[in-house]
Amino acid sequence: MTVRVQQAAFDLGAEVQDFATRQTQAGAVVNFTGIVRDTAAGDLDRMEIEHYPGMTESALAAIDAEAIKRWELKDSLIIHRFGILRPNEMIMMVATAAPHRVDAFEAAQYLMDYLKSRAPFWKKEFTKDGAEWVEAKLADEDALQKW
Amino acid sequence: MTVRVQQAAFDLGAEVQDFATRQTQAGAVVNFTGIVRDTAAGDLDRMEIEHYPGMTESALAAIDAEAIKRWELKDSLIIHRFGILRPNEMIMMVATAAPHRVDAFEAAQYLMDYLKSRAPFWKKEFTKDGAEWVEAKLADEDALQKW
Amino acid sequence: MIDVLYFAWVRERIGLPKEQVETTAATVADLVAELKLREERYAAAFEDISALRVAVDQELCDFDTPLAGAREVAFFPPMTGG
Amino acid sequence: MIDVLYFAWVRERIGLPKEQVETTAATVADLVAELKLREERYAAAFEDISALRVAVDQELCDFDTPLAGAREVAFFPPMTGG
Repeated sequence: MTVRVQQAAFDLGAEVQDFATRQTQAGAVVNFTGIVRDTAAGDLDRMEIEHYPGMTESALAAIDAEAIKRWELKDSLIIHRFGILRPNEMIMMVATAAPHRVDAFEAAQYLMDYLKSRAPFWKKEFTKDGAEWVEAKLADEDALQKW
Repeated sequence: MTVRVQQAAFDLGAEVQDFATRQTQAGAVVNFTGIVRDTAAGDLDRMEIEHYPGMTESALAAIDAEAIKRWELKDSLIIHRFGILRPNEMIMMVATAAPHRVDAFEAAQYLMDYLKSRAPFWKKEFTKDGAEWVEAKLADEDALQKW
Repeated sequence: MIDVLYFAWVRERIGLPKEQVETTAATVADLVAELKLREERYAAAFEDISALRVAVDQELCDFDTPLAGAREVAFFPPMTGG
Repeated sequence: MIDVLYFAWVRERIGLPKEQVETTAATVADLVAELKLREERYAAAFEDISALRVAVDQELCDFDTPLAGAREVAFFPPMTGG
């Protein structure tokens, strides 16, 4: 029920600790964190994430609202960065809190699946050989079918 | 690939931060945290968790090893407490790291499903009315069928 | 007048992130047809429409969506969030 | 001699966490039958064997598991980890 779109890094440990400790109705907390991985060649200089200000926030809020409708969630959190990110930097995180673990797990997976293909972010990878837009994966589009 | 069974509290934020930042091959990190929830009546004084020293560690290591065999995991962590826990204290956590989110999510769910029904822990809840052993849920036993 | 926005490689091919377009296009597809006639860079960006996604007033939609009352149309490749 | 361990309400009903048992029981079920004959508290603890789980040498197993070579047998209710 909190969505943050920001350029600045976030403190994963502090966010997860804060999210888990502020729950009073939920015994199950799930967190997913996405991290910038190097290319197979090991030559990634940076990733640049572009987004659509305004639509990004409303798309994430809509995905979050749908998750809250479908599962018994007591709380949720989405943080997604944009701008320049270096290898090993954290790109984004979602967290869900529910009375039962199945809801927390499924809602977190749902948020991730939709965020991958329905939130207006675009990634570009810069290596010494140049720059390339990351292509959307068919598997990510297919993942939406199961919901 | 790390299993810790301990009486002491653990620092969730520090554990998750440390786990995520030490990954160099995995872009996807999933964490589940279990928290002591109050009874419906709101009168839980404490939970006491008994375990089977020796078997607990080997059972958790076996569950972990099976998860590593089934999914492409780069790292995993299981921490489970025993002894006296008060409402809102964290009971346990698992974390998984994988190149792809599906592996990280499924492995974490697998660890949780097995840990619920196949790791030798027993919970007893103490309220002002007395003490009761928490009964295993049929749904938790059924959850193992899907793996 | 409609604000037209471009993101990612669509923005790069067209060479600008946003412009105001005077149009009477009835649908998104009609707007695309108009833009393609403008210059080679537009024709290149819109060459394969199946590789593109579109949002009208910040909501994802299809290319046959009517533009009546729309203030903002955005074109971009499939999203890669997460 | 086998170490026999009890956990949770099995431990509470029998009144001790661990004991050494002199037995020639061939299987876990045979050992249970011997223990039930001892005293009322054992009979009560083992009354409904479907409510119990057993581990031989710290591995979960069935009640028809042979005890040849076993050093440790543990009885407990279904586990409630996590």
